[in-house]
Amino acid sequence: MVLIVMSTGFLLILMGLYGSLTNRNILRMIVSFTVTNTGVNLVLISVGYMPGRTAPILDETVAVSEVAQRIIDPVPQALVLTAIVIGVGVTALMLAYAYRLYETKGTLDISQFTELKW
Amino acid sequence: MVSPLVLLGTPLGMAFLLGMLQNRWRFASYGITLLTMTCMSLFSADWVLGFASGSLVATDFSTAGAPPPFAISLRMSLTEASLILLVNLAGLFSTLYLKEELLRIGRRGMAVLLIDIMALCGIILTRDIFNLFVFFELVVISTGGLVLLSDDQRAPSAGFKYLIVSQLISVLLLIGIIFAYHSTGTLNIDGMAAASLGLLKGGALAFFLILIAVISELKPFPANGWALDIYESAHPAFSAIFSAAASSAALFAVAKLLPMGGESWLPVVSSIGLVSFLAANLFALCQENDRRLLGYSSIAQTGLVLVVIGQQDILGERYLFIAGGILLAHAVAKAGLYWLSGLLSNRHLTAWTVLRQSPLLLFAFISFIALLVGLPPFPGFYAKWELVHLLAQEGRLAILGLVLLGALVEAGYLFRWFGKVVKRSDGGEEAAVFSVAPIKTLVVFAAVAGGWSLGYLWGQLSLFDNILHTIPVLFALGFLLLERFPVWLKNSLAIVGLVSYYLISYPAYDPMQLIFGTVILIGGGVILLASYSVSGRRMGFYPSAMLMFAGLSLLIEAKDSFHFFVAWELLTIGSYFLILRGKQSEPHALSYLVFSLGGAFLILAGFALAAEGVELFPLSSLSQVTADKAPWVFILLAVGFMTKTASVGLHIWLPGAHAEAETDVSPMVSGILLKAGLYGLVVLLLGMGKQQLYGVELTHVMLWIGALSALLGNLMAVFQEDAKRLLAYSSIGQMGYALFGLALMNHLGWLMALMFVINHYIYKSMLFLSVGGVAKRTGTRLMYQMGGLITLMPLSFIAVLIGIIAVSGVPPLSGFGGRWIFYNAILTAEYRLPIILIFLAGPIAFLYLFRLIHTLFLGQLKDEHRQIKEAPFWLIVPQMIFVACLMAFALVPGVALRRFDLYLNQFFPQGGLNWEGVSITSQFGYWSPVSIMVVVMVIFASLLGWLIFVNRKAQKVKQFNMVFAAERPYRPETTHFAWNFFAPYKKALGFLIQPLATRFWGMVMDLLHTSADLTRRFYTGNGQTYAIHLLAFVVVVYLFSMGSL
Amino acid sequence: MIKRFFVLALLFAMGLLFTDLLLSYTPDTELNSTALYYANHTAKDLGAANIVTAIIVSYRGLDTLGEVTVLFLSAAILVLVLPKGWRRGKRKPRILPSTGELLGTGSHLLVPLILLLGVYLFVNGHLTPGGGFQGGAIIASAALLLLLTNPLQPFSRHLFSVVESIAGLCFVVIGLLGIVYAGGFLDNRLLPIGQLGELFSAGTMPILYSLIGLKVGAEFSSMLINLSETKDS
Amino acid sequence: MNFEWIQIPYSLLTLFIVINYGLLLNAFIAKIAARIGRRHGIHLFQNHIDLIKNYSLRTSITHGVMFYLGPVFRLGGGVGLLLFVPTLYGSEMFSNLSFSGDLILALYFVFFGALGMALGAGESGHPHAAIGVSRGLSQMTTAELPFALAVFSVSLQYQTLSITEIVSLQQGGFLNWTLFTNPLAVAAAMLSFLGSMMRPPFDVVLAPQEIPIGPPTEYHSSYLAMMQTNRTIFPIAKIVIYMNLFFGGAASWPVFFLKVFLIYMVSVFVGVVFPRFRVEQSIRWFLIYAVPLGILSILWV
Repeated sequence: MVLIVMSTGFLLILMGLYGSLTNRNILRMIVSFTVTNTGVNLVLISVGYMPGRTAPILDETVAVSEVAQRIIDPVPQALVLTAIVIGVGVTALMLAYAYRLYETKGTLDISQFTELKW
Repeated sequence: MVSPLVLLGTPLGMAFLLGMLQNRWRFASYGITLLTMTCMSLFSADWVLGFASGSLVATDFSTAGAPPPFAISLRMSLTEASLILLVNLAGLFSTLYLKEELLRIGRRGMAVLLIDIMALCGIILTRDIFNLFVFFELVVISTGGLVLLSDDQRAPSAGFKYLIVSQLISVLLLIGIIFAYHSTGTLNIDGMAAASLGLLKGGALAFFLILIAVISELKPFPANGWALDIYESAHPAFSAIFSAAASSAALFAVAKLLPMGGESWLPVVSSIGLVSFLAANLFALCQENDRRLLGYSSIAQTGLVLVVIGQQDILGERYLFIAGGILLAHAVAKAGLYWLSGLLSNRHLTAWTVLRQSPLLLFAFISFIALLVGLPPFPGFYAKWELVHLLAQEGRLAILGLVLLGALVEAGYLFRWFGKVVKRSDGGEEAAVFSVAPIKTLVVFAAVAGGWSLGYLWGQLSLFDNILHTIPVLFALGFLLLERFPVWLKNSLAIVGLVSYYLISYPAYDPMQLIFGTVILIGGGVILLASYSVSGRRMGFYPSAMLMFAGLSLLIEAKDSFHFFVAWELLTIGSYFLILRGKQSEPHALSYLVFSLGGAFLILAGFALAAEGVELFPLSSLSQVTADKAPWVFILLAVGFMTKTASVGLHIWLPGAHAEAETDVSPMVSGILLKAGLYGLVVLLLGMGKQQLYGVELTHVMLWIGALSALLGNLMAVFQEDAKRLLAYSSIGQMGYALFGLALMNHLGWLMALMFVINHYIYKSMLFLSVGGVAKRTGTRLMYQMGGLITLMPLSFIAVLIGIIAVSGVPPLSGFGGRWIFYNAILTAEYRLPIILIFLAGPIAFLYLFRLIHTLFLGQLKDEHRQIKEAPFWLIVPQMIFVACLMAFALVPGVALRRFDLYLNQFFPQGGLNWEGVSITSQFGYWSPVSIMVVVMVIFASLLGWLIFVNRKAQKVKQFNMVFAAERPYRPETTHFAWNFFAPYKKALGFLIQPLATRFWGMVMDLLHTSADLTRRFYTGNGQTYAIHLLAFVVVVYLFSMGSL
Repeated sequence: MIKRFFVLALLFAMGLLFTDLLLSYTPDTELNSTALYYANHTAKDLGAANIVTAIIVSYRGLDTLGEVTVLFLSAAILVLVLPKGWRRGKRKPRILPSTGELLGTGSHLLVPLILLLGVYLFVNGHLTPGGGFQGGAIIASAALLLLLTNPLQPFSRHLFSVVESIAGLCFVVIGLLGIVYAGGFLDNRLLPIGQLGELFSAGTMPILYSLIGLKVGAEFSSMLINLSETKDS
Repeated sequence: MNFEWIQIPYSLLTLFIVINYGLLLNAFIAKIAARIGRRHGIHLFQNHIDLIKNYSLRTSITHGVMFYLGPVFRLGGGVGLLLFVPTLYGSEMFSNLSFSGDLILALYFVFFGALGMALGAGESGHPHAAIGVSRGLSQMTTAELPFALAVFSVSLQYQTLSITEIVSLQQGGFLNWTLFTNPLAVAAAMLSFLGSMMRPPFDVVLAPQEIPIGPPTEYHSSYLAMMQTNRTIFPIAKIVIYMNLFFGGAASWPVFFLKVFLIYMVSVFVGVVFPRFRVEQSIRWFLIYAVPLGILSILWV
């Protein structure tokens, strides 16, 4: 179960990377990166998962006493939340950049922005 | 002390506050930003002082009231404190520098800047790995914003490339973090280190991912195209932060993470650093854009620090000293250079020539370059010294060699740049304007001050004396303050300084030091007399000259390898500046410097190899070097010294450097500076004596080199058309003689070498001065354009006449003494073949000497020279002094040599000379200078007297009044036989002087440049390609490290 | 084409790396030390029912502060990156086709409810699943809905920036107060912990989370607006 | 050996003898050459006459200071060379001023005259003078080399640099002469001797195109006289060195005259037989034939 999720995550990462490294269109690259991020997040949460346990929230189903045996590892969930938000921020920034670049050259082909080299 | 959390919270709060303000209140927002930066700098400075004074100890600060492993914690120790101080100062000064830009784009920009600095501090402070990731992302995003401060249209594309790469990096980092967490059950770095992550199942991979991600933030070669583009296009003030602060923070992050992986990862880090160091320096060779060049150099320096981090296992408690020295020096210098580049409009390297308009800025420039290259007295120097020693001690010679190689290349392109700035004509129409914004200039000078104070600090921290405490150096630096005063004042001061220093210190000298010391200090004073002939201020001359003399005097006083090497570097730098002053001397000065530094690095390596971990290695214990290392030490040191004596093969720098130098500089660098190499050889040979490598007697090899230098130097001198070049080549020959004498390793050989030291100083200085005077008057150095000057410049003529008689070794002048001792010396030599070369070389001296005097002073006077006067008075004075010395030395060589002869008895007991009465006897022959002089003079005088008596009525005939194949010439040019004077000789022996060495070194240079130019083209500028580079980099390192671990 | 193959080769190597990780991975059967600590201490120390929230807001509050800063940064930089001059609406007035009755009424009906849901989410963040980020996102979706209905919807950008700034400031200030009056930075025991499971419990946690919610909402919305206004420039 | 005043008149006496002998020798050789050419040839005392005539001539022109110094250097070199070397072995009377220096002094004092002459000629501003000098110096560098090597090998052989000792070590039968004890060295030295005697095939230095218009014409009257004197003294002084080093020296004047004559004749015969070399040719010649001999002699000792 965990391994399935995890391998899916890795698969997504690789797909995303492939897309972002082969597509010349900047927007496509950005989208591919979001795919990659999704994969990363999948991997993150899959690490914390333990079969047969519930979410780390104390309510009537989970008593304070036996909490240690009932819940799954809360940390990766906290981390993934952070990761998601940061991903959102970076994506937004990249989109804005894409817009700015389009403004300057009227194209979204990454291979056109090579004045700086060597 | 302010809690580090406040250090992070305050700028953050201020940034949020800025977000709330009105767009209109630009100045208010700027004020807030500036204030925050200032406070942060003060707070961190407070911390640094606290730790430095020892009143504080490293402490962890936990958050959320929970103990560290469970909640994020920050650590503050001396390292962190000084790094955040660095970061905050960089931020503060850049804020000052960015005034207009920030006001233009408004509060948001300032908020981003604040957060960037805050995040960098966070990277340094935090002990939680995920927190580290968060701060890294903050830096990435804020960088993405700050890149836009630049008005360069290409900046956005660079920023976007950075974002792409950073996406990849964060993917790697996150996966690494989560698996590391999984296998250790904690996110705390120390916790992971305690759980020794690197050894756990899957932990090694996780650690690899984390490490490679953080290292990628250091722009390692080849995954660094994006960084270069940012460096090139971003606003210089931001590049300063990016290079100085961001790199330092990331480097510290690497250092912080390494314990998690364990020692086995250190080699990986070292090799990555080494590759970046070499590659970046290589690529920088063919950069024309200043900011990009600086970018390459930053990458190289970061790589170097990475190497140090990778070597921490052997560096022990000196680790921080070394790494810090290199890191801080680089940070200050690079920030300063970027700030400086902001003052200029044009991005071409040569555009920096405008700096010449302001000596202070030029001084700043050279200070920064010295900081980067790691010359004394700057931190990099101490750091490099200790690094090399520790490497040698542990036998990591490959790393040692590569580091020194890279450093040499770096020095090469940096000083080539400096040469261009100082010498090139500021390029006409596209001449760069440079703005003198007071604040910006202030910022630059803040960096300069920082650099020098760092130098002082490191001097205090080093295991040895502080270079900035030695009187000669201070004396030299003092002249920087006197630059405004006229020459005559500074010159008098300089002469007084030299002489009085001699008077103070000579009682302590042994005869060997005494001879060198006299030549250096007193001799220097005499030559400086000639400098009175220059008028005006002569900016930069005296500091350089005095630096050279400081180095020389420290050299002969040095008791241990460190002081010796310091002195060596000082005199190299000083003489480089001196030589660079000549009109056409840019390329020659550069080749001089590169060769000298190369030699210096060999010497450094040699000492390091010899020291074997002894902190203060006394030169005297060169004799105790273990037998397996001894020959190698010998070779390294010998080659290093022979670059200074311009032995054949390493000689190509000398002719240009000596010939193109100013009139009064040539005698200094030729008559005095060359002796430094000889002194080094003397020390070496006294210490190590004869060494054998694979059965080859190394001194025997030196014999051959000396003989070859003597022969080829003289031969090449014969075919020169340029008078000063002729003299320069003859120096090569003369040094060859001296080297030969030393290599003979017997009593008389050394006596002869010392005789050459004195003689060569006297007559070469004299000749350079008089020829220089002639060149000054005639406005040319080409001999065939002169002629017949004897009547116009009689005194110069006398000087040259005496000089050449002395050089050629014809009795009765002092040159003969050298030859006589030489013959007696070789009679006891084991090796006879190289002596044949010397025999051949001897008479050849006549050829160029006669040519010199004939084509200058005899023959036909040219029409355009009919009006010229005798050389300036102050040029003549030292010449006449030299003539007197020459005569005196010819009559009574004993005064100088006798004590030295006795002194030599303790090294070479047999074969001394016998000095009874006026005549000198060896075991083979005898020689009585006085009676020779008397006899010759009597014969000479009587004949001359008679001739004058019978021809008393004779009157001088007109210039063309001579029988000339029944024709009378009308133009002097047609009858002045001077050009290609020794045509038949060239036909016969010209094949001997093929410029093989020149060709060889030229080939090496071309090879470097072309390879650099080809390989750097894989930075295609396409962001996607850069991402692929990064991925490839990761994969390659993965395969390698997994293979090795 | 060569490029593609090269990339494929590289990704294959990465795939190897990942499989290596995958194979070396064994799911835990017990909570590791950190998780165990959280499980046992959250309730009695911090009085929060939602452990994840406790971690986010308190234990790893610094991360969260970083997060909100990330959003703040991207919101601010967005304004910088997008070319100058577009903000002045004084270019040709944009004539857009009507978005239709349905969407208009629907949005007027839904927006208040959406806002309400968002607020509920982040106010109860320490008790139930959800929290500041989720709530903020939902609030922003309300803004999105309004934009869809009427792209020319006038928003007070200043309001947003004030809200986010104040929220951020308060966050920092409360955090710093924690150092002085409680166990440390962002320690939520600045206020009484209260009864586990009640709304007003877990000290400053709900307040902080609400601030985060407001901030995130404001930032997301302003990002949306900024991006939306670049439509036809 | 120390200086007594009596040595001055003794040295002058040596000088007188050598000058007369040299003049006669030159005339004699000229006569031989003439007779071979079926001419009557010059009067035996013709050189004396010329010399006296030239000395008694007055001149009223000069080309400058060095113009004076040239001949002075030249003759000074000749005389000095002669006087620094003991002429007769074992005679206190004719060991001249040799106390002031050993073989090396003689070796290097040879150049004194050459240098001065070159300078003086240069002063005349005459291009051909410069050409001649450049040729002379070029040739000298390689012509002297075998001699230097031979000297080195001889001094290695006898382990001394003092001429007197070298001669003394050759006493007792001509088989002790260096000629037989170290033939290679002698061979090398004699080859270089040819080069330094200013006779064919190595006399391109004062080739005809210099003679009528080079230094000798610029130098006239007493200048010329001095140079003529030197041309008589100098070869003999040089031969004396060769004699002492290689041919056992001379203990008495008759032996001296004989040996000098014979050694001199070597160069004469060679000169009569061989045509003239160009400078680069002679350089190569010395490097190819003479120098190896010298090297061998050094290695052989």
